[in-house]
Amino acid sequence: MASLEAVRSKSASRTRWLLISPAVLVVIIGAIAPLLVIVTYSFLTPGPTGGVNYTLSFDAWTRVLFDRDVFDDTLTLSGTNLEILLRSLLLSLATTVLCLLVGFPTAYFIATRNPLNREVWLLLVTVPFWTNLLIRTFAIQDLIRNEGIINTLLIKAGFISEPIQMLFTNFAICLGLVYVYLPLMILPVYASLERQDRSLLEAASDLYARPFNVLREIIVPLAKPGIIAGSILVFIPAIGTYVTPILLGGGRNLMIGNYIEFQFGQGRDWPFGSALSLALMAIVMVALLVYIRHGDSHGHEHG
Amino acid sequence: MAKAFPVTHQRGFGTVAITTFIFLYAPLAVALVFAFNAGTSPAKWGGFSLRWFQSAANNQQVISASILSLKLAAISATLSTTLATLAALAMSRTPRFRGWTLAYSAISFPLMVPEIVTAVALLVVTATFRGWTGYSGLGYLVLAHTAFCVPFAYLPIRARLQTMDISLERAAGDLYASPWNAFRFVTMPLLFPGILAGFILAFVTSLDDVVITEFVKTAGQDTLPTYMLGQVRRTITPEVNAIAAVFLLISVALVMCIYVVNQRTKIN
Amino acid sequence: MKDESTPGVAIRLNQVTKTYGSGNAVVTAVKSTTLDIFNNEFFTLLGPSGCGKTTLLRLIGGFEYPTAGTILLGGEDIASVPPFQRPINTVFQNYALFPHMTVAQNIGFGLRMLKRPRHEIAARVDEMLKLVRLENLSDRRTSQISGGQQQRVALARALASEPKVLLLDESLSALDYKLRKEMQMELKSLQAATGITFIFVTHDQEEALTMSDRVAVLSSGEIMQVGTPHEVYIKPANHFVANFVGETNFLQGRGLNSDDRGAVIDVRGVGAVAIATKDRVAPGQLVNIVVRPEHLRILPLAQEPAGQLTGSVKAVSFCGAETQYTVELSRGAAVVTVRRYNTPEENLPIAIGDEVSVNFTPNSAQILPA
Amino acid sequence: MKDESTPGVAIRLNQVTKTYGSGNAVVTAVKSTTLDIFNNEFFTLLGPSGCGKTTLLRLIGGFEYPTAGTILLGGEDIASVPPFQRPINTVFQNYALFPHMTVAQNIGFGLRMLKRPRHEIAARVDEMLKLVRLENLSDRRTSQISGGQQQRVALARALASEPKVLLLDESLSALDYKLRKEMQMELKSLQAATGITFIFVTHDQEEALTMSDRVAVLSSGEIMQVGTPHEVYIKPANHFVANFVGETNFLQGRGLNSDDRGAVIDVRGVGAVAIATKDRVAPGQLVNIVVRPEHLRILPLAQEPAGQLTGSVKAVSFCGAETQYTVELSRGAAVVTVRRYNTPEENLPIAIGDEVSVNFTPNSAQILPA
Amino acid sequence: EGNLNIYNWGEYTSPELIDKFSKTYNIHVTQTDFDSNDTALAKVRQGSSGFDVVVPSQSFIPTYIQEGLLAETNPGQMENAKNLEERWRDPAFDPGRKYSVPWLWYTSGVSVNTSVFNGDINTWKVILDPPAELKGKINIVPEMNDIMFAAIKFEGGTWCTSDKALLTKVRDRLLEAKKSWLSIDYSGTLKMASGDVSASLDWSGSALKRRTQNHSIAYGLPKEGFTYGSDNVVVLKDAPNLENAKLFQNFIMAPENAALNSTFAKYGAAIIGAEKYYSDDMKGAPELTIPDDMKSKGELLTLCDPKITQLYSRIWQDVQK
Ligand SMILES: Nc1ncnc2c1ncn2[C@@H]1O[C@H](COP(=O)(O)OP(=O)(O)OP(=O)(O)O)[C@@H](O)[C@H]1O
Ligand SMILES: Nc1ncnc2c1ncn2[C@@H]1O[C@H](COP(=O)(O)OP(=O)(O)OP(=O)(O)O)[C@@H](O)[C@H]1O
Ligand SMILES: NCCCCN
Ligand SMILES: [Mg+2]
Ligand SMILES: [Mg+2]
Repeated sequence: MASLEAVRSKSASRTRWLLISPAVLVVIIGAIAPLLVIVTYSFLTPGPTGGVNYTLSFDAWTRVLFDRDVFDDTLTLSGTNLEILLRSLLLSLATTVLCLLVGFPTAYFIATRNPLNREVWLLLVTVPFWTNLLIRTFAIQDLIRNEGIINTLLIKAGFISEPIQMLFTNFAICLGLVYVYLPLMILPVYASLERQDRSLLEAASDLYARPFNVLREIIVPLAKPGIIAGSILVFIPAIGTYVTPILLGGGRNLMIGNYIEFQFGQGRDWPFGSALSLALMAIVMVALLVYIRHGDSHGHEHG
Repeated sequence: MAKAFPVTHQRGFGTVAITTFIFLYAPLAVALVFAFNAGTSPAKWGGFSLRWFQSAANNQQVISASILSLKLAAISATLSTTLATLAALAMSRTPRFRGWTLAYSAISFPLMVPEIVTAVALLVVTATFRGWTGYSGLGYLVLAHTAFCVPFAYLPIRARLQTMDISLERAAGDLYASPWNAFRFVTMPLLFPGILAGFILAFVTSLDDVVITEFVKTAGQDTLPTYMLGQVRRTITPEVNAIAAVFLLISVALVMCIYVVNQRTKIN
Repeated sequence: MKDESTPGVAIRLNQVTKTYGSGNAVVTAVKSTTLDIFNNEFFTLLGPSGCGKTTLLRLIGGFEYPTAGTILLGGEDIASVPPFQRPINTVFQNYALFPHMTVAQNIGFGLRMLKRPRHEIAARVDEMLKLVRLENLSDRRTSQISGGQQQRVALARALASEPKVLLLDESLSALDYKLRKEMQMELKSLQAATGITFIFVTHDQEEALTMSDRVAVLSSGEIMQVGTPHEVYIKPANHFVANFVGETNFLQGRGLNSDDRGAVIDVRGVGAVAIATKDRVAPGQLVNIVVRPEHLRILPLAQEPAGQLTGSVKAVSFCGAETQYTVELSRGAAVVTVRRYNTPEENLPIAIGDEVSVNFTPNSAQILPA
Repeated sequence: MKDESTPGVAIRLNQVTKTYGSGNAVVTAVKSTTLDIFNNEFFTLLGPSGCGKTTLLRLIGGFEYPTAGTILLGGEDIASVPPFQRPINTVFQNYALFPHMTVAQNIGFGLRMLKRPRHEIAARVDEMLKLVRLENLSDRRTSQISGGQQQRVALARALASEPKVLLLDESLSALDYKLRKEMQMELKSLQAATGITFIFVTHDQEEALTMSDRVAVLSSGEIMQVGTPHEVYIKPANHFVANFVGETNFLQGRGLNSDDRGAVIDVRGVGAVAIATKDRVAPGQLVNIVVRPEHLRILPLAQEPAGQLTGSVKAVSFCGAETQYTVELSRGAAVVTVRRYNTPEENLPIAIGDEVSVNFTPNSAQILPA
Repeated sequence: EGNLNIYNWGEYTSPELIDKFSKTYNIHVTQTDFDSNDTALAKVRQGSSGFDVVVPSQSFIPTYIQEGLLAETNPGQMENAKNLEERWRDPAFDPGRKYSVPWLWYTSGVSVNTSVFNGDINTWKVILDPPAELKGKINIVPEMNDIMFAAIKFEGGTWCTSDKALLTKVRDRLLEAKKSWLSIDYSGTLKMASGDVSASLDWSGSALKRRTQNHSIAYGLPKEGFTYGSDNVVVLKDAPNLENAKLFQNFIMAPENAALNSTFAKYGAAIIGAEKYYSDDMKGAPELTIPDDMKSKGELLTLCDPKITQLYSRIWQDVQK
């Protein structure tokens, strides 16, 4: 009898893996294995015409942080690489913070509508999100160019006489990123707010908390998992962004994503590109660790 | 006199929210309006006309890019939804097993890696493979798209499965339904909205992809997004807006589709 | 507007009405209710689901504003005082403990919001923890303690800022049977210890009877009766109260005659039945005789001469301590329920279908207008 | 393997054991249980949460396989029969109605799976709808009907294919008090009407006692007692059953002497107490005297000479029909609970702090090994 | 029959030409754009790119040949080779025209919106040490050799110099100038018409094209020295459609076809007889000729020694990031 139970569980296990493995296999081939390849590449030397030479070298990794001087080959802490990393980090953090500042009240607003209207508001958030990224970025471009609607209106209204240069600035990149990824912040924050028990707010009011204190003491701390999830969801694509700096940054405000691409294109330095990719991955992993630490504990943390 | 103490009210949040919605829609609205611009600038109004829709419809490159985009999205969404459905069934209809976390991490992996990293990694691998095999067909793009669509298809299906009561399938078994019949008559109909949502999400994700496609594609494999990205090397005309208008329409239709299906089939 | 004339009154509801909705869909949740709740009282609002209990509580707590009427706290109209300024605290039905705070932080929250000095808060929290016997759980998360403990934290939190009135909305409903009995005792003794006015809401009549100094029975937004548990059970003011509080048998009849010591009622299919009551019943007046199942006596007809009522047994239901007999009285007078404790030796030799005699003493019945 | 020797047995469990997990984390949900359930019986599995009731049901239904032992249905081993081939149906705790089908489609599902002809299914569905009185809801979605109606659909669905045995897992727990009482009656009469063996699971002892022909009381995967409700309540086999089924007072003592008609127990702080029992008690043996609260009599000590037990009243709790007295016996013998019906006229003149005499007849007590 | 995959500069291929070719030979043509010679070379080097023809600048052709990327199609022997202008018939970068066919030729200079700045535009100063009016309105095309050439000349050096002192000045100059740049963008010149950009490192034809849209745009050839060159159609060794590619090479050497290209992109063709098919706006356009007094300042651009190119490329990277 015991064996009957065992046989059943063994055949169940076989069926299970039969069902799971195709999906896993596709992901392995289409995403995981290539990543392992570039891990290998990051320890090789660049080939003369692109590609790699199969000689072990830590040069690529050294160059992530250090610069070999163009003229005398001395190593210095790489101002330019750090600058790009720092700019990417700052821009994506600024994007995340802006998304949060704008997204939180919006999510809260939706979560406090009556349930019937809520779905409609939510739909309104998702529609732009489901619209092609490029289309949205071009839309921003049209809006903020020197002869775009905003400048035209401002000039017509007499606020300014010369168009304000918005396109091709860090501001434009940030605006574009916020615009493109804002729904990724609103949705998880909304999810955590929507679950929130209204009676907790009443309990706080009952216990002498004024509206602002209710926000600070109850609403925000309880929405923390959503806030963290949203921040991660915005931060990851923002720091790795490739398209936005091209379209809105005018090619002179490179971010790490473009710099990586550059190494595989014009730069012809695949090992260095690989090392940079992995450095980016590392930053993302750190962010994810923060998420797993704080997001999974159901926000029962109190600051 | 107010009716009830407004316990959820936070001052200024409504204003921010409304501003946000304006912010979300203003660029799209402007882009849409300029799709009907008679002039050649996507920013300077020159009267109403449909010429850019016409011009897009006559642009051989736009047409073949659109067809490729749709084809690619359809194939990879179908594949990834099928794979994701199988995996989701196996992973949420049995108790936690050894390897569950591993399988789950693998499936959600593409979500956690910045696209550019996957893109260059695929660039390297596919370039090498093309060299070895000489094959440079659509296969690479299909594989790449399917891979990054898997988690998108997986999420709604799994979510649906989790809210779906497992005792319904037991009840079917109890009522003389063989495992296949239980799947056919109970699991499948109830899971369908999830599968549809997964498919649409995967479809849109594939349709939306620029970065990975840009790096994996070879000659003649421009999708609409990569064609539009190529716009940075061409004069921008309202033709882009016209294409955007059409795609916006498709997206809205798909979103509405999910919305309606979800409304209709809320699990009680 | 200070009302000095009623020193013992903690909360006074004056013609309070609350309606929801508008146009055709108006729901009157509370109908011009007037009610005094005294200081130091354990007062219970009892009524079926939807009768307006929660609404009344929320009106007092300040979460809803009355459509008409006034609410006085210690003689002062509190219409324009928001909840966060009312010295009234609530123990919510689901406790509404802040999940991101520890037990101690929950208890200290109100004082913190009142900007009391830290050491004062700490001292008060310790005191409260002692009061509800949770000293060693002070640093636990609220999700890490049991239902009964959560309930005690909710109580301590509401009591910490020494409110004038404590509101408790179905605070025990979520607990299982054993724990619930225990918590009833605790609540009762806490109220005695603190001397704070408790307004307790429940739909469970047994709970209301066990715990309260006074009970208000509500139906559809109106107060049906206010009185001590004994008054409400033994002398229900009307059909609704009689039916809602405890199980009851009704026998319809018409007055024959009545004097100071009692009345005689002609019950259809039964005949004249004497009832001890001070109420006068006009001859011919349609009335209901109300008898509790445990006040009916049942015996096999074969064994004993027929009493007031006879009938046949429709169902016998063994419930452990008691057995419940469902008897259809002869000539369709009524179907009555009889309960009696089981004797250890054997059950009464009464089975389904048996003809039985059912009696009650004149003292054990009430008369209510039909 | 046909077992012809027991014609009346519907289900036979033979040394059935079920364990979950492996290694250090083995949980034994059912411990070598042997049990016969007869044809046409309303059989109840009663026990606290986690005692293995659901597991037992799932073993019978075929959703789990026993780790050891055999399960016979009509004398036949059904180990290798999957659920969808067992003529055993289940009413799930949450009903598990198919939300994408109408009421009628739900009821007809089993027959459709059995490939019965259409007209037969239609006829049977109609019959079932009539049986559970839902004729006019046949085309509703299951989300559009009330909880009680859903429960009836679940029943009809399980009964439609005329199973040999019907399993019901806490089928009434989710219903509110009134509806629950009603459904208890309906279930009972349906069982009588169909003659199908019902195996009913509950953790509610009153429900078990009211509904069942026989009850099995479970604790930690083991059967503690099997018997009629009366047997289980009046003659609990052990401490667990006595405590779990109904409220009970325990008095610890040592045997003094015993004969065929009874025993005399020396209760600490009380002295010799006579109990009518057939069980022999060895002199010096530690035993518990078990008396139900309603079998204790309480009287003011002033009013009457001391009986067997004396003590002082700790709490008086008015519960409507009954009053419950908590009495601390003299010299710390025990704290006992006494219940008695209230008389309509007045309560017993017994208040907190009063000295009282508490008695019971030798017949009303049981003896259990301590 | 079949396909032809073209890899060319953006906004550089006449749709009419493609149409005509497509119809003539019943070949389905797909096009992909690039924005710099380096990008194109990098993509081609990855191998199996799927392209049949690429249109790199002549300075890159030797590299393509040396790295064995090209198929030897011998266009010099093709039927239409007779139409080649004399000076492009047997160039140093592809002796005997074994691989390449000229597409269009260009000079590399600056375009300026004269309504914003109407000072001297015949100098690299416009973009490397710009006047206040142009600061923040300058675009640079991402063509490394062109920008390095400009900077070296501006600092008074010679092309392919490895003089560290001079190159340090070049780098500093570029880093300083970058602060005045709005974008480093191939389409930046396209944006001159729309007003976002007022000056750009640019090519002759592109400048002409902008002028047709906005008459205040003028093109200047810097007196410090400028480059000229041509872009050339080559066929890749791993071209999937080798025969069609050859057809294409021959096809564009026909004057009326070359003129279609010129008319679209506004660059001069290298084909005898193409002029007569030019559109009116091209006839006599100053952008399409090098004035006699400037002829001596023009250099045919070549790639430097790989070591030096690498040095330049790292300077350029530093500037870009
Ligand atoms: N916000 C509201 N809008 C409209 N009607 C309401 C609202 N709140 C309560 N009601 C209605 O008012 C009546 C009284 O509701 P209330 O919640 O006070 O009842 P309750 O006695 O607390 O019931 P329960 O025991 O079910 O909690 C009900 O008919 C209810 O439907
Ligand atoms: N799948 C499982 N894996 C491991 N342990 C289990 C599993 N199912 C049940 N158990 C354990 O077996 C024991 C019996 O569980 P079972 O569900 O049968 O209890 P129950 O009597 O139905 O309880 P309840 O009244 O709470 O439903 C419990 O200790 C439970 O934790
Ligand atoms: N716009 C095309 C430029 C070509 C430069 N070689
Ligand atoms: Mg309520
Ligand atoms: Mg269970």
